[in-house]
Amino acid sequence: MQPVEQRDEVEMLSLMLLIRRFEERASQQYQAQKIGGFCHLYIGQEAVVTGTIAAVRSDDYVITAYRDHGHALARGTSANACMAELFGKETGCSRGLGGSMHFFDKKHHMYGGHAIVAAHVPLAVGLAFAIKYRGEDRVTLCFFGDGAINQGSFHEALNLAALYRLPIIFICENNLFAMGTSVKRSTSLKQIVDRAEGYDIPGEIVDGMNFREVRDKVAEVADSIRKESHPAFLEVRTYRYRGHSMSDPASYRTKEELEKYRLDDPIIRLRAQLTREGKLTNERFDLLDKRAKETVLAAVKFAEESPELPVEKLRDYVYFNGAKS
Amino acid sequence: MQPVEQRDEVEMLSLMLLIRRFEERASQQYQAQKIGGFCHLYIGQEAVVTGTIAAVRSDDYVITAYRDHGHALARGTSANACMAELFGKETGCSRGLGGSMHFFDKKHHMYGGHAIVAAHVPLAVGLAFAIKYRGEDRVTLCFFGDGAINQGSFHEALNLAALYRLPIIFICENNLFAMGTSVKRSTSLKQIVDRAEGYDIPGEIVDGMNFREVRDKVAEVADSIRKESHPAFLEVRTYRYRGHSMSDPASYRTKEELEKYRLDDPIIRLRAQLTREGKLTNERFDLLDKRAKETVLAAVKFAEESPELPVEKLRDYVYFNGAKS
Amino acid sequence: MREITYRQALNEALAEELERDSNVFLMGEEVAEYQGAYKVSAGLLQRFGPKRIIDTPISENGFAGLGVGAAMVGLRPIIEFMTFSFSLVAFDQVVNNAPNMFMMSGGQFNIPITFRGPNGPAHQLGATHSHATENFYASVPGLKVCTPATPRDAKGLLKTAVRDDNPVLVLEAELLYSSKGMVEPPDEELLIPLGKADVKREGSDVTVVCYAQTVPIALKVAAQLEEEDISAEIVDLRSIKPLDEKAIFDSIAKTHRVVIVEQDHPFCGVGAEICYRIQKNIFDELDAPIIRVSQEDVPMPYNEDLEHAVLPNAEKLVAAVKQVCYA
Amino acid sequence: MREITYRQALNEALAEELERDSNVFLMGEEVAEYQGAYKVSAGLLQRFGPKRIIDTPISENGFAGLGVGAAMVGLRPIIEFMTFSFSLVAFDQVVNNAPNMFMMSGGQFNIPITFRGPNGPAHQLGATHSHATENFYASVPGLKVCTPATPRDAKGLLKTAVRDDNPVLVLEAELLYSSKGMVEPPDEELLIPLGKADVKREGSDVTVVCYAQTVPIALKVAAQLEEEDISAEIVDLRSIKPLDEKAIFDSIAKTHRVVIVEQDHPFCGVGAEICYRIQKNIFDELDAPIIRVSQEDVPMPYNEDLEHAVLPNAEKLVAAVKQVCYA
Ligand SMILES: Cc1ncc(C[n+]2csc(CCOP(=O)(O)OP(=O)(O)O)c2C)c(N)n1
Ligand SMILES: Cc1ncc(C[n+]2csc(CCOP(=O)(O)OP(=O)(O)O)c2C)c(N)n1
Ligand SMILES: [Mg+2]
Ligand SMILES: [Mg+2]
Repeated sequence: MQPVEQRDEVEMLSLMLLIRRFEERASQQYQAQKIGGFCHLYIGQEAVVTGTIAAVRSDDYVITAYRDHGHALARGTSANACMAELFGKETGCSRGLGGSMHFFDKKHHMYGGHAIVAAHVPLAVGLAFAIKYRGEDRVTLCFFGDGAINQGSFHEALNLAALYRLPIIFICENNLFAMGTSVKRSTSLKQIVDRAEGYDIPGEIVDGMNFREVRDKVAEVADSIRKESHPAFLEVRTYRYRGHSMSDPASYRTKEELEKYRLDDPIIRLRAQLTREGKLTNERFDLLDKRAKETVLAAVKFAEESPELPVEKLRDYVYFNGAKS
Repeated sequence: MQPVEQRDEVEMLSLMLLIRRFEERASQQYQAQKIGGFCHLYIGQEAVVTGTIAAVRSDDYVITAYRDHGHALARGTSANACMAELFGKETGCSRGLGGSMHFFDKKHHMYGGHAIVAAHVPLAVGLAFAIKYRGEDRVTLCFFGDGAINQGSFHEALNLAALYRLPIIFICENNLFAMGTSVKRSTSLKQIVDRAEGYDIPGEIVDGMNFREVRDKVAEVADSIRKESHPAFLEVRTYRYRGHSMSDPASYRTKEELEKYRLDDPIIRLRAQLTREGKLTNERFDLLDKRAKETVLAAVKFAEESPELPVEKLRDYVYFNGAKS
Repeated sequence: MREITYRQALNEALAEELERDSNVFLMGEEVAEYQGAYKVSAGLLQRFGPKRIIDTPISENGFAGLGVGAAMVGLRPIIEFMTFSFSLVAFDQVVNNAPNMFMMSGGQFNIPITFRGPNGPAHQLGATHSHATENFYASVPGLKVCTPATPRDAKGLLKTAVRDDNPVLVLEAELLYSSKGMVEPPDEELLIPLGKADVKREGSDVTVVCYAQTVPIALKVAAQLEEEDISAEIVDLRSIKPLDEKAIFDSIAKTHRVVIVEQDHPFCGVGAEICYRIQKNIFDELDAPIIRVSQEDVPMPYNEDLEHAVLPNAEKLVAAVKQVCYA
Repeated sequence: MREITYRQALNEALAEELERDSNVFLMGEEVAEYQGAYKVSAGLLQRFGPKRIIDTPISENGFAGLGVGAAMVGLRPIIEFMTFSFSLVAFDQVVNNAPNMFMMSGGQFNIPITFRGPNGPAHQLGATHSHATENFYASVPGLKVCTPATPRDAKGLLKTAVRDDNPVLVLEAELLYSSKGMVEPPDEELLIPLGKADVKREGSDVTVVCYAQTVPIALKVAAQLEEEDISAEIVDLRSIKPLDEKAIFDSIAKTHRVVIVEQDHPFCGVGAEICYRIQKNIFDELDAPIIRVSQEDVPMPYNEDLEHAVLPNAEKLVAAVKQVCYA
């Protein structure tokens, strides 16, 4: 069984910074109308995907919904490829054909970027099915929101994963809202994790604002899955600072609530932990942040200057004819 | 709150006999090719619907899947109208347009007869929604099979019913098989009733071969719902003696298993209870059985002699133009 | 008459029907507290309360079916799909339960339900979010489908749909929500019948059949063509099913040339059906083959220029009109 | 060549592809232990084992999506729908995920999946169980759709579908499962390309375009018409998408008259698309309007006579042919 290489925490902190700064730029570029369609930002939730990635192998399968910028960046997709995708350029991670909601990166085992709520959960089960079919010891990491758990596809997928005992971690990023609908208005349960019981899938609640807790919990579960294939469910409690999408003022929640979570910011929290332990100086942090900002600025420039896919080439992306990918 | 009139047990026994004899005739007429399409018999499960009907009001809403002959008969649809429907005649409960899988009877609050597995569960929730919307104290009785609980529509419907606290009893007729698939091969749970927990819906297991247990449990639950609207779930354990449909030899189960359940036959059981208590003589039973057989034979004659809907009239059944129903 | 937006027109239609009939209720994602994802239901929760304006979880199949069940016992649900791209997860309820119930029950249960929401490509939403579903739904017996292009039609058709005793789909055009047009004052009852097309512009040289998002394109093109002395008659279908054959045939009897501009995919699209009916019924009236302008037969790309290239647009329509005129 | 049934032909195709490529697996309801609801997969569990022949719960949306996901990483799933009427609950996975993935991912993820099962009305199954889905699926960019009518075509098309690197729907005809026909011996590799029609009978007076369940009807009618000195050419499409335009045009260039007989609903049916392409491309070849014979535009009734009246049938086809011939 191939070991999970230890990821340096400072490196992971810079990854969270990169995601944060990337999203801030994306927001700004969206307002400047360089980015079209829907755009959903991950700000506030960085520790969920970063903690998960820090705990798994680079060849494990990752799949998520439409709030996917952070997942691609965490997986190793370059800021250039991500920003170029938002700009609709041929150099984008989906050649400018997918857009914000449809980030894909085969090389880094990022299987999307899916915009129909919960419709990717059966796909994730298919990825896990393939792992078991081939007798591999990979794990599939399936991210989805709290709003996804009331879709039929979620239900059918969890039952199938449990029935076939597939290697998959269902990671519910519970940020308390599905657009303007709070969990208590969407789900007939005190806590989301209880739904896993209905499929006999082990479930746990994780503090999604705490990088280390996410990492350690995912590591523990993934390890158990690699030893003997089975599904698991994690309700990861987190919060999105911004509106649902760029067009949402988020007037359904109070400033106070938002402020409460900001104090618990995952970046501030890991920074504090590392500083306290003498693993990080303020100078180093400022440098990392400066680097993140530069990387993202460079990505904007890259996206700006990148070409678009020529119209004549579009037809090559309808049916695969053996030539590509 | 309108009281539930007590239904005489001997009357209910005759109802079970009627269903049993009706299905036997239907089977025979199917082999004689008087009946087309798919035909699913209810033999062995009679106590489930009979016990339920004995516990509720005639204006409560009943809806079920395609194994629906017993439900219509129990609701009060005449054997004539049921047999005529199987024969595809205009005198049938659905004018010969629905067939075995699509029995409807508005007058008796029988809302079908639905052939897409679990697709009627959301309809049932809609019936319950209407009850609450109008402030009535009716209850919706939604029957479905063990195979239905892994469909997305089942999941979405239960969450909605729980969220809106609708007056509905989800009655899972667990006859251990969905076609050739046993429950343990379809569902990742030790017992089906546990799935209700995933929606915070109270659930119980009921012996579906015991008329009295079904009746008393449904009465208790329905009563609590009429007092204060809420959904409930009953896993009713039963068994179908015949194959899934007329074309299924049921070779996936053993003779022994079948015999085991036959010994527990719901009709024999209620008959024994009543006889022991001196409420029923053998003569009376034989008379009731004779009547049931006669009624069904008469129904066959009625169906035979009934006319079919003329082709010219078919177009009247595509769009409602205010003229009909 | 006063000028209001397509969005306001829909909002008025909803309010008036909710006011008129207590059996009418509106249900969908974010329709109540959020005031509608596209604000079509703005103010309705405040006015009619949570019993009649109902937010749902993300469970389209579930609440579409809930609506059909409620309709079986006489309620008149208005089910909003945030967009019809999401109706695909509720497809079975919409095409199997709603339209079949009346036939299957031998006429006992008609289903007075309205399914509504934005349909068709909006702007750069990508392949999963850009579905034009009119040809799917129009092909299903028992359903009715309308596709308003103006505020007036939007109000009049939606009100008619809610009063219809059968399942009706009101396919709105997101890109037109903010467009304005003249509509009768609120105190005047505005009902536009299903199955009646509307000649949005008279012309003599060529008939352009259009609907929904393609109507403004057609009108723009007609104005442009006038300068080149081509007089185009613009026939807005308004309803796809029932289809107003007569309006189409009457126009072609005048022009003898026709282009159909549709927002769906080409293969088995709405235009194909119209083409079949034209050539079958008035074959000899045609002086040139019928040409359709539709989406290209490719999944919708995100990139703006590529999306434009895939969509039906003014340039393509102009070219098509010239082709049939100079054929 | 030897004579086998359509069912055996499909079974051979499955066995051969499972044998050839270990990435191929078959999944669906009752496909394994029960040997298939219609016995198409008989013997496969015994031969290939439970790892590759997999029974599922009644969760079409779930296992259709599972197949698409498995295909993203290179497996080649064959997903059986017990009937395509049940594919409607999996509609979103089939029309949104399978065909859009390749475009949305910028060409990174093609989906080599086969969806198969009986499609179209069988016998007295009623409105919910009689769906002909070919026009739905053919209208979706990124999907391919074939509709075999003979054992030979069934085997050759299914094998080709499994080897195709894109999502392909093999719409089988339940009513033909027991029909027999000559097929190459098992040791001869039989692959029939998608998008190639087959002239099942040569003729000179009229072209009858058909597919799936309407092919035997068309052949029967052709024999009958011969006695009345009408020589009908029977063009079996075999694939709906890609569509073999050339075969259709070539035949019409000979006959100048055409009837399309299809098993789906009339509104936006397959025949409408074919009609559009004919009149657009070879308008002047037509000596009479194109006529279609399809289902009536009503939900399928259970009653046998009424069902017969709703379905396309020989009487209707004969009448249509005479109409175009004497037009
Ligand atoms: C089937 C479907 N219905 C509705 C939508 C519209 N929609 C997009 S995101 C969203 C809310 C999802 O919330 P959640 O799952 O909690 O994820 P989050 O946005 O919080 O990350 C909705 C309703 C959709 N994309 N797909
Ligand atoms: C969506 C859907 N998938 C598959 C079928 C085919 N089918 C009809 S009944 C059945 C088994 C259902 O079993 P269960 O729910 O236990 O009911 P029972 O037959 O035991 O009464 C199946 C798979 C269907 N009708 N609908
Ligand atoms: Mg959320
Ligand atoms: Mg069962």
